[in-house]
Amino acid sequence: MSENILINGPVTHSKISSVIKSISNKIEAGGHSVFIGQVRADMVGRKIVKAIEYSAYENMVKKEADKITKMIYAEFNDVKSINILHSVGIVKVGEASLFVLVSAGHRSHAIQACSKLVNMIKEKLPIWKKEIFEDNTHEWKQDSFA
Amino acid sequence: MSENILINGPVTHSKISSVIKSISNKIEAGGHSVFIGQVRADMVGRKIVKAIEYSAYENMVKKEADKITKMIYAEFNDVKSINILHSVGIVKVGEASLFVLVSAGHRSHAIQACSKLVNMIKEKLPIWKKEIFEDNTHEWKQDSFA
Amino acid sequence: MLIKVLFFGVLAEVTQTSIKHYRDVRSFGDLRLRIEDDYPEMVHYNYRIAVNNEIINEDPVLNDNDEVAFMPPFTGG
Amino acid sequence: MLIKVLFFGVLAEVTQTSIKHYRDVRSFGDLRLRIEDDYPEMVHYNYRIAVNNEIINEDPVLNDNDEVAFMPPFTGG
Repeated sequence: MSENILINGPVTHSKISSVIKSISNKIEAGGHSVFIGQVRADMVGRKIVKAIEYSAYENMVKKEADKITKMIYAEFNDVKSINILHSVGIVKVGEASLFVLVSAGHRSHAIQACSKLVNMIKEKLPIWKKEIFEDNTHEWKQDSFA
Repeated sequence: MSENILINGPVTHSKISSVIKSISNKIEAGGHSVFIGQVRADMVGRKIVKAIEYSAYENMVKKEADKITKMIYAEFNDVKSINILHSVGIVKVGEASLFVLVSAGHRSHAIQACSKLVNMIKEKLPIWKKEIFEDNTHEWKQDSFA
Repeated sequence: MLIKVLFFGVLAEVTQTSIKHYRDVRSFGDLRLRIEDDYPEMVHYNYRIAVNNEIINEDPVLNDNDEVAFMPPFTGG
Repeated sequence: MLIKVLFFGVLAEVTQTSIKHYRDVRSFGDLRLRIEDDYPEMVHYNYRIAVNNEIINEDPVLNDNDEVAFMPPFTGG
């Protein structure tokens, strides 16, 4: 996978649809597992999230995404194809920021590989989110290192 | 879930798209896990599958689908919504026969609940598949009871 | 008892029908014998029984107008 | 050594910049002291270091023109 997984702004329905349309060409695939991450109207203290702004270390994202997709192909030899899209910039509540599609010969491999891949994306890709509240203040998400 | 999950013919891309479009209304959901089952160009002996014909005990499918979605909601209280579509009739190679979408507050619940639901659909719904080969002969899939 | 019998999957092919009514059925055992008489091949197949949309794991007690389904292993998805 | 330093996430906010060049850097320790001199708040933050796109878990050995990234915990997805 050499193409860039980062896109500016939300992962739109039309992008998702066009990727999903491509699955019918994969006649050796029996199962497709998809994960869509979406910005949630979270409460942080008394404030309500209205958007998330993502920033990324773009060159390193490419390199790490390449590594983790290779690891998935190596672990699951039934996996036929992998698609990842991740937002940078502003993504509003109700919009998608992450799209992952794993196609495999058999359903259990598609589901396991997709689940693992989503976890690796969260752990390994140098991407940061800043929560923007309805009063226009903001806060950096402060997860600790895994 | 009172609506019928069975549809005649394949689960088309336009059906999938329209369900996926609806997820942006779920602002309390952070993760959507989707599974799409597709007819694979399998070899059975020397024959190549060109389509699958699904038949179902329709009233019982409704009842059982209702039971299993209730079980998922009871087990995963973070799950916000569930959509299931399953084909009856002819579905050709490369076309989808099953679509499952589980939306949850958090990604791990969406993924676990969707995976469990797909397994329950296969185990619990009275649906049968007949493989149709390129030479127009056919064979009933003969899984044994779980 | 009048019993409505449904055959699914490969069993609909074996019996060449998907719905059949049996009259004066005395019990499930009686019903099964009459079906196996009509379709001797039935004995070679593995199936489960549902009565009025509910799977019954033992020989069911039937009532007039029950719907009895003969179901091979499910292979949906 | 000339070192290109990148700050990400909350650290870009702390330093009010995302790219800064440091000249005559003698070592990573030297670089870190100079950065903490420029931005004393840095010491309160948890971060990892990548050199030329590779995460380095110990203090890295730097070479001229290296790109050193200061990265808070990842929160993508």
